[in-house]
Amino acid sequence: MKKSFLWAGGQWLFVLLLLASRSIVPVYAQSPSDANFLATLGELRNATFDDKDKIVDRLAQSGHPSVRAVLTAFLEDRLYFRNRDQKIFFVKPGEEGASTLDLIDPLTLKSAGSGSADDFTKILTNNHLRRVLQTTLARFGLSSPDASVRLDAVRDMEKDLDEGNVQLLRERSSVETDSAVKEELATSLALVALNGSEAQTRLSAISILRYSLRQDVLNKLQALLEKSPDGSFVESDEHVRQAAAAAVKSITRRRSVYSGIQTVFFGLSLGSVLVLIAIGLAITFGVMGVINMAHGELMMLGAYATYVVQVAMPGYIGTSLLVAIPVAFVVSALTGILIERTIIRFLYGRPLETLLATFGVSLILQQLVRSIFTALNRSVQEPSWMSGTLQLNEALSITYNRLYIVIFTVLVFAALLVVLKHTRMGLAIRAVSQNRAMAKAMGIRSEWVDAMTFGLGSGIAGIAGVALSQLTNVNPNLGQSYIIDSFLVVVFGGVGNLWGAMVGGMLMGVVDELLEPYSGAVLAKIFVLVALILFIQTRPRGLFPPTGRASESQ
Amino acid sequence: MKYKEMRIAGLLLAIGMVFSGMAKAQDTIKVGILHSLSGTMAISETTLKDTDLMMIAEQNKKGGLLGKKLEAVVVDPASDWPLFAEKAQELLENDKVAVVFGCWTSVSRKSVLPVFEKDNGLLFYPVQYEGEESSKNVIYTGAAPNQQAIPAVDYLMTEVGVKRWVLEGTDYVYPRTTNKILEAYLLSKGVKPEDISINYTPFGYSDWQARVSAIKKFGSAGKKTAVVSTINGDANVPFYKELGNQQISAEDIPVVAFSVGEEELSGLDPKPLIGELAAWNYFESINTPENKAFIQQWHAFIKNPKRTTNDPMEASYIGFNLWVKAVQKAGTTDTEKVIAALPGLETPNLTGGMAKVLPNHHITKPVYIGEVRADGQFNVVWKSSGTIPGEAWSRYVPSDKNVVADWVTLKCGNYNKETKKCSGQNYK
Amino acid sequence: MRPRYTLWVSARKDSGSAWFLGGLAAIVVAVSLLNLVVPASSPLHISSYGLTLTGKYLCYALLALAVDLIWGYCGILSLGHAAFFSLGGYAMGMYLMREIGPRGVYGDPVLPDFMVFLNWKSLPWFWYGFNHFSFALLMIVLVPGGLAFAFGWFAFRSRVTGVYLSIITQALTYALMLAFFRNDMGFGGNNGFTDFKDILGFNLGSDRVHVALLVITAIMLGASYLVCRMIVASRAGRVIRAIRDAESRTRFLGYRVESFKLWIFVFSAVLAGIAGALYVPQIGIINPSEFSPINSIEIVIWVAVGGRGTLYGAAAGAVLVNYAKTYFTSALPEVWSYALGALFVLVTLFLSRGIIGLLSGRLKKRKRAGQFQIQADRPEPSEE
Amino acid sequence: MSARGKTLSIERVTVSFDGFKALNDLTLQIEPGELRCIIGPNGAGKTTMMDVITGKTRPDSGTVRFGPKLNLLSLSEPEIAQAGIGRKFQKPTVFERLTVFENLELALAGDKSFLKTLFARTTGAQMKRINDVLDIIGLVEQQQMFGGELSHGQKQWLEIGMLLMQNPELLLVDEPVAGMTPQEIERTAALLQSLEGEHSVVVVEHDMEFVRSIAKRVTVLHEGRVLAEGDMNQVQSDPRVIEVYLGG
Repeated sequence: MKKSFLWAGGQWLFVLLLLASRSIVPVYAQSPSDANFLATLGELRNATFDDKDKIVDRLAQSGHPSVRAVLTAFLEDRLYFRNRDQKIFFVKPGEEGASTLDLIDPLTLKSAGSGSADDFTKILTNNHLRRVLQTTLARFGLSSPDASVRLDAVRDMEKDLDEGNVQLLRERSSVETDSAVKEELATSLALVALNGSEAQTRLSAISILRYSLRQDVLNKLQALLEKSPDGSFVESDEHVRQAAAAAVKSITRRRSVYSGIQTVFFGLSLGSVLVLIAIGLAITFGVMGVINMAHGELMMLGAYATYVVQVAMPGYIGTSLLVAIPVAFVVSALTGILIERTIIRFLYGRPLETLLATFGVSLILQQLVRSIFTALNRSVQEPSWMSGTLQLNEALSITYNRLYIVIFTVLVFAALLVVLKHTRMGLAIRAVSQNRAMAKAMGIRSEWVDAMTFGLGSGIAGIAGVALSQLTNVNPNLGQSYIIDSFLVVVFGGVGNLWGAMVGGMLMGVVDELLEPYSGAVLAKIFVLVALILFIQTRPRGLFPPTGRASESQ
Repeated sequence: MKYKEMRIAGLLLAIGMVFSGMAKAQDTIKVGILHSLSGTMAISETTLKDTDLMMIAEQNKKGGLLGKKLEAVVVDPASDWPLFAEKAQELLENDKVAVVFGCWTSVSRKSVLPVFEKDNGLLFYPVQYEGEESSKNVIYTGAAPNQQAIPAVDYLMTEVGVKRWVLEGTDYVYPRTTNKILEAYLLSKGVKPEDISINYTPFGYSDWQARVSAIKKFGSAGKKTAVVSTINGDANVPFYKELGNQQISAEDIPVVAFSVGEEELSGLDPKPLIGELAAWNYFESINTPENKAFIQQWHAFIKNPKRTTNDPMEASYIGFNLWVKAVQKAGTTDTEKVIAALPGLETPNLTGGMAKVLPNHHITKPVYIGEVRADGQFNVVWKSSGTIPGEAWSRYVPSDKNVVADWVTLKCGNYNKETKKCSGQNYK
Repeated sequence: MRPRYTLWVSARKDSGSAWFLGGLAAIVVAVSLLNLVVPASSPLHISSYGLTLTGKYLCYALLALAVDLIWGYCGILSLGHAAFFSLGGYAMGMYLMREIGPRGVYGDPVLPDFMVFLNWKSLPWFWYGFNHFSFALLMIVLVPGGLAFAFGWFAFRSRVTGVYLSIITQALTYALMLAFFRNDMGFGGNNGFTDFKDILGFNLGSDRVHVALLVITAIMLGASYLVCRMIVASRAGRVIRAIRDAESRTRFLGYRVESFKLWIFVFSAVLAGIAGALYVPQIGIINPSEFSPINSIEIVIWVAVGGRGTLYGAAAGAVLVNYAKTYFTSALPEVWSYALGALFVLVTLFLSRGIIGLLSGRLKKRKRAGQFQIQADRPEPSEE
Repeated sequence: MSARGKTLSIERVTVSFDGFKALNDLTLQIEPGELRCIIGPNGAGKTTMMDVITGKTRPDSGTVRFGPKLNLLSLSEPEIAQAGIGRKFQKPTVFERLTVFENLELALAGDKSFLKTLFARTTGAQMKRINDVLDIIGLVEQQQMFGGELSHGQKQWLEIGMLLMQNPELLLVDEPVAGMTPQEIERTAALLQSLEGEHSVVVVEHDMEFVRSIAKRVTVLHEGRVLAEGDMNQVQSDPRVIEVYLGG
């Protein structure tokens, strides 16, 4: 899995503090004087970004022991100079916006006391500079004991294959042991070899590259086949062209297969969101026949619960998300029960009235949240284990948060099935939904069951909210943007049927994503809606027609 | 019995609404505030409502205006465009406000425009917008395309060396116009058509998986690629989250946005966005005495030291100060006189330089380009030399070439220099 | 026998109608005079704001009437009536856009501004004809009516009922909203149509024209009311109520339920379209958010608040709720959602027959009918 | 066996709801003007048979003919009703929010298209007809009450009244006397018998006393097929029937 330096930065510093005392593989052997290191460093204070670029280069060449620490700090926006005496320091990571800075001396790398942020000026970087810093620092990475760090290093150096880098890569490839890194090195060296003068070298390069899936490799090969303005081929040699053509063909074929897989996954992940927002409704609406317009707001509450939990336990983002799940469930469930006890229980058997009342409730809940948290978006952070992508290969990568949401949906769904099928409560719920009078007669406290059922549905809405907080805005309108879809899913699947919601949601998701590349987002959505309308004509009770009376009572 | 009482309660509630409170005391100057406090736009507009209230409170501390206190009349158009027109009419005709500060989206402005021109009101519009408009009754204190989009693209082309462009926007008039202008501009700079990809997504679009991977693909063609984003409000958070998750870093494919500022960033975790760009006329991080003071004042007023400031807030601030100056100059709040007094007036920007009202009812603004940094603020990586005058009509759009707006000499917002005609005006 | 019967009918229904029509006339006359005759200086003067507002309320009343006809009497809860309203509005809007002619920002004699701005070279085919007012009028009826017919034809034949019907009507309006938001559709995208100049040559800026529009709206409302009244009082009206209460029983009596539903649905859609068409010139803007499903739900709520199944109640409800909204959004801009939300909850809980139900409920307390109505709001016995 | 001259002929009809055969190869004929009682334990398929005849349920196989050639299986509920088959449900369903008068008015025979009903005026003849029926079912006093306000028995009567209004060739009456007082039962019996001759009547009933009092010919259904047929005594002495009733 590729991790950008911004994340790795933390570990970096530690790796480095260990190494700092011992010898670091020098880039070019020469013993530098601290004095001219500091002098060079000093030039950064008021240089333009272009100059900074050159300065960084000179620093790197100086081979000073603390170069790596300083440049890493620079990359991570931690390089300052003191306004008073223009002296340069860098600070410990994770102190952005702190009022006092814990200073570290750029030479000794030892703590140099602390000072107020106002007395210091940050030395700024920009994208270009950070790119330079990354490739520069990558060179150090090449010799890291950690294979994954080496891999990242190679990948970063590829982005700028100048003489120096190529040289270093060659050296590395001779001693490299890790297979993944070896392969990466081979590919990048082959890419270089494509520009080689010998047709033979180019051919052998292609024979390596043809097994790659990388887009840039593909581009490079395709470039060989293009004609230059004067009509002659860019690639003079006939054989090389054929080889390239073959390679391009096989790469594109394999890539298209993977992109197909990816689209389907996109569909499933979109679908699982639809399922998640719908199953809660499948219970309140399907089983109880309550058209709960406040369902969206219950999800919103779940999302806000996530936010509050996260604020309550700073520094434990990952854990807080897990904690948030039960919390959100409880919050939304209690709210749901409150709504049920105070309003809905007077309206059973009158689904359309419940629609009106709960619409009122949704207005109130929105305003409530607006009054408490303001209308602004709330930032719910993403735990590190949820961000990033699972790189299955160069052509197919799956983002973790989507993957987790698919898994999460399946888990929630399974749990719900268990509750309904294998617990007393579930039994009671089904009994009441199928024949209230009979259930009463058998001594089931239907009042209690109603409350619990509605609570359950609402609670699941809350859980959906937790997932949504990872995908989209957490603000008072969160619910509004999902309520319609959730109703459509339930109706499409068949009111009162959990499996219906599952299959229906996934189906809608996949179809939508399959269409999108051709029709664009809006038309895809419209198509799905129209298809759904037509489908209901042929099966007026959805994919899995309901068995209970819930859907007929009006 | 309980029922009976509740029924009566219901009836009373109903009757209660039938009597609306109308005319109030007249010894104050009424200032209308027309920003959505509910609905989808509340996210952005509530802040501006608070800013206006803050400015009014400040002014009253200084003893008000023309010896009268200012009285804010706040209404909620609820992100509902027809309601904007209705509320504007209410403010102008029932409350007889001297001036209105309001609107965010272009459609809300378009919807109130006829009202302001009919009742000859005065609107200060504080948001960057697509141009192609200049009304006698509106002062545009936000950026016109030439004060935001063009410089940003210039920066990417020259400083970053971008060769390939994705113009990604929400499907409404601001992105469409901006992209139209940018496309014309890029082509004029010799960018090949196949190196420009324009795409639009609906409002509140949240499933960016496919789009982002498409951008990734477009960006992997070997040329340096950048995304120029005119994506609106709600859709941004999921967009940036997806960028982060698919690990498109700003070093690979930078995104420059025109509607993502400090406040939008406060709604998401900035770490994955470090280095992403935004072009504005104001950044909270810009260190000037005026800005420091403004930020402190804001924190005190909103009672939250963490609340950010942003560009439209500065635009509101400038708008308010300009109006105050104009009223003092005219010695009355009469709209005709105030409008006449406005062109040429100057007030300091929060980030240095002066905001000057131009004859086309736009103002001069400095342009900054910032990179997102870890604390959700922006590092300014480029600033315009001096201020840039706002252009109502873009020189890059063929149909606008000869059109000028001038309310001082030509008394027209849409004057064609060739045909010498003044078209599309509503006022008599 | 017979006279007694009819007498009894009129006794039961028509007092309400009289009140309604009388009130309507009174309001319109009062507003018009207070606007045109009374000088602006006088506190009694009604500004053109008040005029526009009244116009809007009456359009909404007409819309509510349409919804009450199918929901209150036929038991079809349409969550898509905003779509028919908007389509009517767009049809009128297209006429008004063409009417602007060369006075647009870009001064193009044919193309509306937004097309010029999208670099369109020629008018899309579906804009032809809208320069003729008569054609626009025809479309105002045909487009919503046609859509309703196509939709209802399938839905009712395949016996889509209850919640399912409500949800797919919602899907319908949602799809239309998304479609109209697209700029490429040729309906002005998110901005929709605005900045109209005049209608049939009369300047839309002048109060006189607005008064005229108001009067026309009132007449349309009154007329539509009477037609609806006629329908529900007819035998067909009783069949429709029979369908509402026991659909399959009605079938066994030999009535083609689907065709009854279809005709009522289409008629109701046409009324909604007309309401939309009257709304646009008075408000001065039409855009896709009018299609928003939430709007459809709000319409239903007006009807519920007023009292479903009593036509004038629905109309009154529309005016009341919207007045409340207008009032709250100015009086308590920060918290008005609380008030409105609470209103909806209270009404559904305690006035299941709406304000009108509350009033009439008091009048005929001793009447058996009166008492019975309350029971009748219980769930219908599900058939067989 | 041919259907010549029969009012209704059901031949080899089978209906199964996921596996369970509600009607199993049922064959049954009704003569013109005949009054036929159908009895049988719960789940014997009585109501299902009614549903098939009135077009509510479509059989898996078999034919249902009305009169010499009219094939009911190809018609919709309204068409079947129009063709002259009236049905009274087991659970009385009258229009609760219409008055007794309106209930009967809607049941009037005649053109029932939308436009016709929209401009329909109740003619004197129709008025007379309604009032006659009101007399027959004894609801003259209650004619302005809402259907929902009637007692259970009155609802039964009203529904029978609605049948009469339709003036159908074939009446299907499902449990007409459930929840009636003995007097009411007597009157119902009298009424049904008075219909015999000009109408064919099929009565499904549990109340054996009632059946005995009206029935000439009785059919016993069991597990979706005809178990026995004949007059009351034959049927009741039939060992299979006894077995079913005692065993079941």
